[in-house]
Amino acid sequence: MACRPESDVEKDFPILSTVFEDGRRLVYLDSAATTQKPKSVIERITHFYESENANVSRGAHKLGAIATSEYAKARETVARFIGAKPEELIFTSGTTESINAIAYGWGEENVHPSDEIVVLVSEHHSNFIPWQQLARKCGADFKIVDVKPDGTVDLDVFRKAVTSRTKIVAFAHVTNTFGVIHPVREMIEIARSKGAVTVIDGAQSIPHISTDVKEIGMDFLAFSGHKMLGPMGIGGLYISKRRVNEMRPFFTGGGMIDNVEDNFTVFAHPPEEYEAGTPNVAGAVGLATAIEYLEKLGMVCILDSDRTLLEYAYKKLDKIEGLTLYGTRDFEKRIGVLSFNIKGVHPHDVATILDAHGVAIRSGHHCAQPLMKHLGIFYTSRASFYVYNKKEDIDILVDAIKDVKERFS
Amino acid sequence: MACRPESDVEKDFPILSTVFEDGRRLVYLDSAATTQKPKSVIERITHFYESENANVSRGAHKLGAIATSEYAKARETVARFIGAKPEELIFTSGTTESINAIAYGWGEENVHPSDEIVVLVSEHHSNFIPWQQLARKCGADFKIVDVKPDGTVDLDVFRKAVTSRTKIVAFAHVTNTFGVIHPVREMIEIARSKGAVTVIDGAQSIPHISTDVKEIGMDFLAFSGHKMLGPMGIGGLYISKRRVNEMRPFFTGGGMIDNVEDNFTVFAHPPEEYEAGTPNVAGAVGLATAIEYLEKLGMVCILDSDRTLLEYAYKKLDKIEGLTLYGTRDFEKRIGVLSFNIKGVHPHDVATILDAHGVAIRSGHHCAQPLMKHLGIFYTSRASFYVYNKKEDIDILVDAIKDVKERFS
Amino acid sequence: MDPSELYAEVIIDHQKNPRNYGELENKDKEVKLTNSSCGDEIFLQVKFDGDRIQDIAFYGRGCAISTASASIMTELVKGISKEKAEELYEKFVEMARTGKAPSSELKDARVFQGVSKYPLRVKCATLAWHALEKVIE
Amino acid sequence: MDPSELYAEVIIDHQKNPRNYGELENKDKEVKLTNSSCGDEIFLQVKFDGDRIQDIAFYGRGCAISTASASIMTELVKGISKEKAEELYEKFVEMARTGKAPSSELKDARVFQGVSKYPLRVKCATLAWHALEKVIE
Ligand SMILES: Cc1ncc(COP(=O)(O)O)c(C=O)c1O
Ligand SMILES: Cc1ncc(COP(=O)(O)O)c(C=O)c1O
Repeated sequence: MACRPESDVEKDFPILSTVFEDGRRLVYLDSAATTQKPKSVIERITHFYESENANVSRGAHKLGAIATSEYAKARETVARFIGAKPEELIFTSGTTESINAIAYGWGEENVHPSDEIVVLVSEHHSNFIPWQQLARKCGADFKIVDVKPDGTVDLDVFRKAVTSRTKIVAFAHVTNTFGVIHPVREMIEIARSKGAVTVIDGAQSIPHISTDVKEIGMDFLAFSGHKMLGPMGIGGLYISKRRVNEMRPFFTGGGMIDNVEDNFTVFAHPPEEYEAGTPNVAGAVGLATAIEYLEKLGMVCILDSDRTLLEYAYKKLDKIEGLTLYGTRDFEKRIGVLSFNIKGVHPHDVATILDAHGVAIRSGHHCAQPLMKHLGIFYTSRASFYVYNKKEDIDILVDAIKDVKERFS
Repeated sequence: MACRPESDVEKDFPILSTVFEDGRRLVYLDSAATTQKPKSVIERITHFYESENANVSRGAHKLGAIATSEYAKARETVARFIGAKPEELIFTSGTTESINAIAYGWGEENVHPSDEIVVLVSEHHSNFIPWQQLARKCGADFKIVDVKPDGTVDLDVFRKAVTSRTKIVAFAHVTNTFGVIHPVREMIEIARSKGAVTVIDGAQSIPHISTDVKEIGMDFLAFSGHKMLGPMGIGGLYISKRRVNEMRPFFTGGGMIDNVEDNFTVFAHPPEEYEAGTPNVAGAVGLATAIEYLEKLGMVCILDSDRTLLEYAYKKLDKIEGLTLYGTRDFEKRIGVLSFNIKGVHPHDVATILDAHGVAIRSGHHCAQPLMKHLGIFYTSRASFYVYNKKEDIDILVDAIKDVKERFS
Repeated sequence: MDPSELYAEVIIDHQKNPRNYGELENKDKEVKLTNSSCGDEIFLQVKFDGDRIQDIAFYGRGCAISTASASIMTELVKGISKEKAEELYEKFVEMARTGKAPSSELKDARVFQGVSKYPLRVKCATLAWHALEKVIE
Repeated sequence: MDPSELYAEVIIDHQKNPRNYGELENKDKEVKLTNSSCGDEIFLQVKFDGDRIQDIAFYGRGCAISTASASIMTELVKGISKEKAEELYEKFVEMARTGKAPSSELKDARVFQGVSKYPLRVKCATLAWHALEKVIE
């Protein structure tokens, strides 16, 4: 399949035509935090509110029927995108809620004192704190597996960490700090061989890497719509069939019951069982539209573009002295995330000066304090790429980095 | 203040110009389920995604600064609307999440065996099941207070039900089934006199009744954006200052920490402490825009219009034989919700035939099975009004109801 | 949409005077099905004569659509073989879901062809048929 | 926006050679403040002579903005009365938040007038001043 030229993709994103007061254009390199939205997604939301808006199910009117069927179609689209069945896909507000839902809904039911919960030191706080807190509450051991200085996992170290006492292994398929792709298949194989349940944080992987949950064999997968061109306030949680009976609904309320008696409630079947309250229908249909857009671009093209830009950036940045680039140099194990530090310059100053150049990056601990502490750094600056970025963006980034160096030299 | 003529308001809502294939126009009478959105709200969301979209806080770039400040402004608007301080207002995905957050975050920390949790039998499942489940988990008593056949509470019965063992009293300010307004001040006074914490389900009250949390004196208040002209996937949770220190964060993850160590986490201060993960910024600014729209209409005008339509409907419907109208006839204690049954006709048939007339109503148990069972009915049909409805809508509703009767006579 | 399309006279008639309503004196089997979207329920009882449905009856709580559909269904399948009933079941469900022109074998049950336009009511029309499928399986 | 507006030479200079950096030999009081949005911290030590700030020093971890601001602040308030320092504190915070033309009393600290255009960096510029307010209160 031929990939679309990068300059062509950019045009689909209204915000990317932003020009600031000083005449500089916006160079958006903060997609690992949140992505911009194509026209089609924005218009889909507008269309929903202008022509289809209603609460789902149980309503016997036409708008209700439309909203219900659009919501069902959205679930099919999102489920298909990750290789799941529709009833295995729960809509949540995002990765953080998805992971908490597993920690409460599966974790509290199944984790006992002296069990172990294993995470990587490189996890995002959203895939770290919920497990840390669950372990404390259940009296389980919370085991943090180190990663190598280049951000990759040492499979031998990981293998030793997972034991027959391990109940849950939770890790990100792709890290948000350095964009490192972990060997998810091998790691899940190791976890499963010890009987542990696997929770995959897909916040950074689902937007960039074609994923088939059945083939990979995970038990749970969490992801966010806003990191894959979709709206804010919507996300997904895949619960494999083999785990769904070991859970209890985490949120209770309207829309998830069969029958409510005074002292007990009979819950409905999944997915409804795990979606209490009025769902975010506009969010779900917006996310489905985002997925259709991604599929049209082609997930292979997206990862290709990531790597082309990353290699291009490395080539240019390698020539600049005093720059530390984080993460493995095996670009096959990377998505389009570039983490760096400039000697003697605080990352917050880097970000501010880049911003003055129109370049939007992020600096800080990236919600990954354990990794930062492990590596003995406090922060990094992070530029992250997505479908709408092009080589010219990298050129502007590199020039801006040079400007930072000059100012502080 | 002069109220805007009803026909004028309708024009602000694009979906209300819907005309079906058969030439009938949409008569939307299902606002208690979810409300339609004015142009200004839809446009605000579009504007956010086209010009302001970024993740909040920590970002040092211009878009991040805009998104952060718009999010903060939205919090101020929503907080002001209910008389709270910004730091007392947590954004959630809606009423259901808000109530669950209290049940887990406050309830699990403070409810002990032999404590009591008191609710009304008329509660929506979202304000019933979470307490039922909490009581089971904590070994507390779950006490359900009956209401009168007209849906109102008997204060003497309520007073007797609340004892010194009562830890939590949870009830809706306004019921979604019959639109009955409970005497919230008196009930809170009774609960507080026994030392109980009060949780108010404001899903139906906040959209219709000007509310000041300080004046009313509740501890917690939950509400949904989508029921007050705002987007789906956003809602509010008011946590009074005096309770915030008795809670622990319910969701953990990014954005709500001060410091993460291997085995413990120091959480940030409210409101951030209770908002883990990327917030729904587009939802929050959309909700703030909805509130600005409501304030321009005037909350007094909204409740006035509710009652005008309700009285008008009652006058017409009272003349039709075989109709049961639910709820007190003291219209001062009602919002624009009309629940009814037609003798010998199943409510689902009523809704379908009304739908064929273009009239969107809801029928079923309205997520209030305990009330339905208590009253010995299975379902009702429910027409619910909001700012965009007019007398002509009631005329069409009444004609459609007459048609139902004829068909089944 | 004209409500008369769905609420045809024959439906109103069956709703008011449901055929085969009540309990059998000596049933071989009974199933209960609930319509999860509204909580309505149907109890279906049959008496077999070898492979043939000798007698059939239903009772329960339901709307006009589900009551009339149950009534018409029992008329259709009383006296026929399980195999034939299974065939009708498949034809009915297909028609109710898609709105496609039904086989003439469905007789009066063809009145539900229009229900496909009311997606949330399809379950009402098919509930009794699903119960039938369960009771003969 | 021209980065030179915020990263003026005087700021870069103070960042590279912060004045009054380190610890006092005999401090009367020390406060530590953390910038919650990034985790950076400042330790501020003072030695009083009655109502006067006789000596002052700081150390910690921070960006150019916060380091330079701390450095300039210590130069400004060393030797003046608590009351006067409090006054400067209020003027500085007002200027940093609003971007309004500052009192000439702020001297070199006026270089932070432009920080109001970078709302997320205002905290960096004011951190040392907040520490000052705390240490003299
Ligand atoms: C009284 C009441 N409480 C709670 C809810 C639940 O609100 P949501 O579905 O927006 O979470 C509703 C609406 O369905 C309601 O009417
Ligand atoms: C790896 C990873 N996990 C989890 C999250 C949390 O996602 P969200 O904030 O959308 O809940 C993020 C993004 O911030 C992330 O990058």
